[in-house]
Amino acid sequence: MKFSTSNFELTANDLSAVRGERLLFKQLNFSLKNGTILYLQGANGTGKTTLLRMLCGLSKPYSGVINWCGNNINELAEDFHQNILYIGHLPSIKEDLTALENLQFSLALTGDSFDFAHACEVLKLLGLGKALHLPTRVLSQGQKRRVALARLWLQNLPLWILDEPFTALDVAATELLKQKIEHFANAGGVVVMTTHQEVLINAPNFVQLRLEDLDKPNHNLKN
Amino acid sequence: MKFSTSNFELTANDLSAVRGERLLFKQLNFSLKNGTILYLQGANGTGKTTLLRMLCGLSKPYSGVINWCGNNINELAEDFHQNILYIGHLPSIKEDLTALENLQFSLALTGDSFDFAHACEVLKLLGLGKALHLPTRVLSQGQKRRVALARLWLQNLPLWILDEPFTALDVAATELLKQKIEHFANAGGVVVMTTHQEVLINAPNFVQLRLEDLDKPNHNLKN
Amino acid sequence: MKNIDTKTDLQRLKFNWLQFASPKTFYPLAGKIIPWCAAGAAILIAYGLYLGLLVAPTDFQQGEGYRIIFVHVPAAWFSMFLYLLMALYAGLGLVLNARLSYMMATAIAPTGAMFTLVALVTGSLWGKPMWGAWWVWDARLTSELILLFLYIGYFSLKAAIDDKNRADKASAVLAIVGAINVPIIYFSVKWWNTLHQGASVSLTQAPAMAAVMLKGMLVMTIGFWLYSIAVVLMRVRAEILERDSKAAMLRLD
Amino acid sequence: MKKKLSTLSVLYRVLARDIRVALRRQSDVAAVFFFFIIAASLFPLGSGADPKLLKAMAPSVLWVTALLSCMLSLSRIYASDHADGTLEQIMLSNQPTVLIVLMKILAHWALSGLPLVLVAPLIGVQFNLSGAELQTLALSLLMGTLALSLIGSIGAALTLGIRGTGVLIAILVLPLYIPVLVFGAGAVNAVSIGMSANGALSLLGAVLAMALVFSPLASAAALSIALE
Amino acid sequence: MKKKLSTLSVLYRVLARDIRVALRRQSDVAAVFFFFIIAASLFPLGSGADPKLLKAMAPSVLWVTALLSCMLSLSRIYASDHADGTLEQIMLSNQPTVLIVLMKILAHWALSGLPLVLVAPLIGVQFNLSGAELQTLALSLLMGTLALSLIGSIGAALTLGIRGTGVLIAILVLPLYIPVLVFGAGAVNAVSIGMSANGALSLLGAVLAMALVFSPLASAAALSIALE
Ligand code: HEM
Ligand SMILES: Nc1ncnc2c1ncn2[C@@H]1O[C@H](COP(=O)(O)OP(=O)(O)OP(=O)(O)O)[C@@H](O)[C@H]1O
Ligand SMILES: Nc1ncnc2c1ncn2[C@@H]1O[C@H](COP(=O)(O)OP(=O)(O)OP(=O)(O)O)[C@@H](O)[C@H]1O
Ligand SMILES: [Mg+2]
Ligand SMILES: [Mg+2]
Repeated sequence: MKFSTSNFELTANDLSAVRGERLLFKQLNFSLKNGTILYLQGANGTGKTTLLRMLCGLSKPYSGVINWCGNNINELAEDFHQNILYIGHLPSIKEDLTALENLQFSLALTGDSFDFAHACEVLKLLGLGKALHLPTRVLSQGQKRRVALARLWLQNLPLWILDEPFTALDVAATELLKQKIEHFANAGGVVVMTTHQEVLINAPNFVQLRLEDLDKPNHNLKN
Repeated sequence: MKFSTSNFELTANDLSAVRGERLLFKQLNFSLKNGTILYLQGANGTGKTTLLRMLCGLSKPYSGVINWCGNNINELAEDFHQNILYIGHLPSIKEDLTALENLQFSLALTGDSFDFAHACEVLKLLGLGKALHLPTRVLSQGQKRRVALARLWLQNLPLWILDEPFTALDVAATELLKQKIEHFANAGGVVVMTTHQEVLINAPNFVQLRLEDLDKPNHNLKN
Repeated sequence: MKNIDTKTDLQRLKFNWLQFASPKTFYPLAGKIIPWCAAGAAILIAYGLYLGLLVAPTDFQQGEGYRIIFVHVPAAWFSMFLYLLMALYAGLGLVLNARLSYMMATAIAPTGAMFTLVALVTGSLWGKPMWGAWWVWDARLTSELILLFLYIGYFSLKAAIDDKNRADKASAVLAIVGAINVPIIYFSVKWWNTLHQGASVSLTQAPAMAAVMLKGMLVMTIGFWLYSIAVVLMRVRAEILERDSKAAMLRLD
Repeated sequence: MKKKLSTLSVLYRVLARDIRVALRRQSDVAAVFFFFIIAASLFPLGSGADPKLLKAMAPSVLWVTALLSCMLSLSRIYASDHADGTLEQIMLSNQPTVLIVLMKILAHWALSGLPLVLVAPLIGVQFNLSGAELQTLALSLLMGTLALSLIGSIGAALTLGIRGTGVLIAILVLPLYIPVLVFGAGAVNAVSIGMSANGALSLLGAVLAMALVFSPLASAAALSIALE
Repeated sequence: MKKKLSTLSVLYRVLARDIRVALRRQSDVAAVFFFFIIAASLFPLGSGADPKLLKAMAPSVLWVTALLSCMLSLSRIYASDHADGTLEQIMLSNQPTVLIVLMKILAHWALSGLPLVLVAPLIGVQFNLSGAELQTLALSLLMGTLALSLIGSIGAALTLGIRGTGVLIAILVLPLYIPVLVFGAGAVNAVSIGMSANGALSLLGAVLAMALVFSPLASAAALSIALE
């Protein structure tokens, strides 16, 4: 696996986020280089999703900046977008289209050409062999997630931002995804992810970042 | 905890389900008495959600019957509904209302009166103390699930049907819910649930039922 | 003992009756009926047109133009009759949960819509010489137009839902609700003063028109009827084939 | 064991919740209202300003616009409840679905039909309608909009979860709306030409009565089909 | 490393996908079309059957109905993409959002505005319009509906993710639609009274040109706000 930029860096300087009148997190600093997996932890509502969306440029930080190879991501705009593969907690697939059609469109958006045979292969690997030509509406929760995740196998982008990618997946699919992430990081990709499931990921550069609930440092539900 | 019917039984006779042109499962038989937890297992797309919705009467089996204390649930209709607490994979809350308003309405639907103080207490127990009066739209994924799950603490119904209740919950909330389910079963309730997460539940009557993929008995993703 | 016997007998009866309504027995039966109906339709429609166009006398008021009545009136009747029939089958489908019933309803719809269109087109062709306009917004004409819309709504709803089962049921509910329009069309001439003329054939009164005209119209009507049966059964057969080839893939013992 | 709520108080809560949800988004309720006003004002713009033509157009324009605005808000009855799963909970209630459905329809009417009844006479004045005509307009809309909500609920339930619902509802529902329109606008037209509106109004009443009986049944059936 | 697609072929794919999604539901496209026909037929019903009145009403009725049918289908442009998360992916595309937005608008027009242009003359006949009037009607709708899709896209983007969107879009968009309506219906009215339609049509052209330039920009900005 190779990437368009062989050396890159995603840095966050003094990030903070505010929602309503609540400060979710503040003074967050990190810098992610090739091969790093950043595993975001934290109880429900501590701001993990908020942070991931900021890293994509979908929402703006309350203060602080995010840089990609030294340039502010807001200024880079499309030049930054062509590096990220974001999978949020919505499946991001059109229910009226089939799995293949959905993938074709997702790839087109980042300018990747679509290799039909390869896509079929990946979907079969993910256990969707029978469902290639069904509208995704009729698929089960887990099957929809698998369609969305197939992009990880098909696209060739250096930065993955994954919001609870293991949700709704069964044991077999979880294992497959875990291996894929490890493999990607070993090949030099950067991953930022969250999950509440206990998934043991083996990677040389596995960084954990824990978001705390700033409102209640000694909340009765200790996590 | 006490229930309106002290002795009851949910039985399924020769159930089968068909979706599109696929047979999902067939000849399913079971009978659940007080204090039983039925843990439905199976890979993605094997028909767990389909089965749960059938048990509620939301969709009709392709063949076979479901009985509640010996009567067909379709004939019982509302008389059956007043016994079930169903939580599907959608949070089932109105995003424009606050957590409290949502709970009040859910309770009204099964004819339960709403004890404001008690509801506040339960929401606080679930870590939503600060969010009592926010519209649920702004809550995080996990917080929304917690609001939906608060019904388990507030309603007094003998049959729980839970579709992946642990999704999106953090470790602390998972633990809390697990204890609640065990406690409910010990008090004589019946639970039917699915989950892909590994949650160890201790209950005297813990039954596992595994749905297989009928299309591919030796599928390469063994589960 | 006796009680139980009766019950099983009843069950057997019900079973036989339902078996008759099962696609498997229906398919060959329909296959036998179709050629007869098709041939009958062709002969009767040809005879009806002959009576209407050549035998019937020229009308002293309306000239030759009135001859369109031989198509217009039976088509208008059938547009309404077939709608009611469709709603009836849809209702049966909901009550008995019988696939065949839904198939019948689905198969009737296109023919009904076609007759509605024919009634509208012939009517407006006739309207131009009679009233000096292709179209006037009078109650009967409008409600016939609404009937066309109801058929269209039925198709659209059916097409919009891809789960066959749900599509059948949902469109059945719509068909039944829409049936309310049929009496409105039929009685519209009575309830409002309209340009369109009232019923001239009725069961209680002596027919007001020439015997040969009446005969021509009746022949056409029966011809249309046979045509509808033939076409509808053909559609149902095609539908059975399609659904069964899919159902065959189910390995349900 | 706590006391169970009575049917009436459950129904009251359903009604209250729907109204509360709608009011939480005041803009939503205001929207139906303004749509009516704006759309009705489009016609004079499109047709120049001949006062006679306007007066002649008024009954049909006002009634058709009222009908369209009711129709536009139909998806509010069930669609959001369906999307967030609340509808399943409603179907699993221990009260008959038919009654719950009726409450939801009434809530819809109170917040979309009723405001129109109140504002229509004001707009009628702009179209030069006389006092008697305005009265009949208001009365016919009062009965008519309730019938529209009832009939529309069937279409809303049938199209649940289908894409492009807005337009599909329109096709299903508009033909069924026609009797309401004909009798409603007919009543106003009758007054304009100096005749009595009673005939048209009582036919409108008959339509309303039928809708009250059948629509909740049909809607409940449609909902359980939609969730299957 | 595979070759990257060119901007043009990405844009083509966006257009093709939107059209494919819409055609997958043929009923959806047909629906706009039938809504137009049915709604236009409502007016004569409401107003009795005076052919002179009908002819006088025709330009405003046909134009207002075309406008309403375009408006009703506006939510199709972005709403479903927003609901299922595809819109986020679109915003993260490596192509300028403005161009992608333009493609989505064109897809919408091809499947909602264009069919109206084709069917409007047929309905015009029912309202007794003459040949010259019908021609002007078709021409003004051809330019006008494209402008309506462009302008409407801004409203659709602004109301994303807001409940009761249908009616809110209407309020935002209808006032912006007024120039299009005035010039469009004005062109037909001019022909009816024996004058030239050129003035009105060139003003309509100017509106269209402005919309072409500004609407994609405004829509793209509105989208990134909606996703924040
Ligand atoms: C598009 C225009 C028209 C439509 C939609 C239409 C519709 C109908 C319908 C629905 C019926 C059957 C109702 C019944 O049997 O009571 C009917 C019957 C009839 N129509 Fe028309 N009509 C149209 C134009 C005309 C015209 C222009 C004439 C001639 C002046 C005409 C003459 C008749 C006659 C004589 C009957 C038979 C009535 C009877 O004997 O029951 N129609 N039409
Ligand atoms: N208007 C507001 N007022 C107060 N708090 C708000 C407001 N909007 C959002 N919030 C809070 O912001 C937080 C958003 O959290 P976010 O969705 O990022 O959480 P998360 O870490 O992804 O949680 P989860 O594990 O449940 O997915 C929530 O705690 C929510 O309650
Ligand atoms: N029209 C159809 N044609 C073919 N298969 C269909 C059709 N509709 C639904 N299905 C299949 O039916 C199954 C429904 O599964 P269901 O949602 O019950 O799965 P589940 O066991 O809950 O899975 P998950 O663990 O992912 O939630 C899926 O495998 C889906 O692909
Ligand atoms: Mg989150
Ligand atoms: Mg499931």
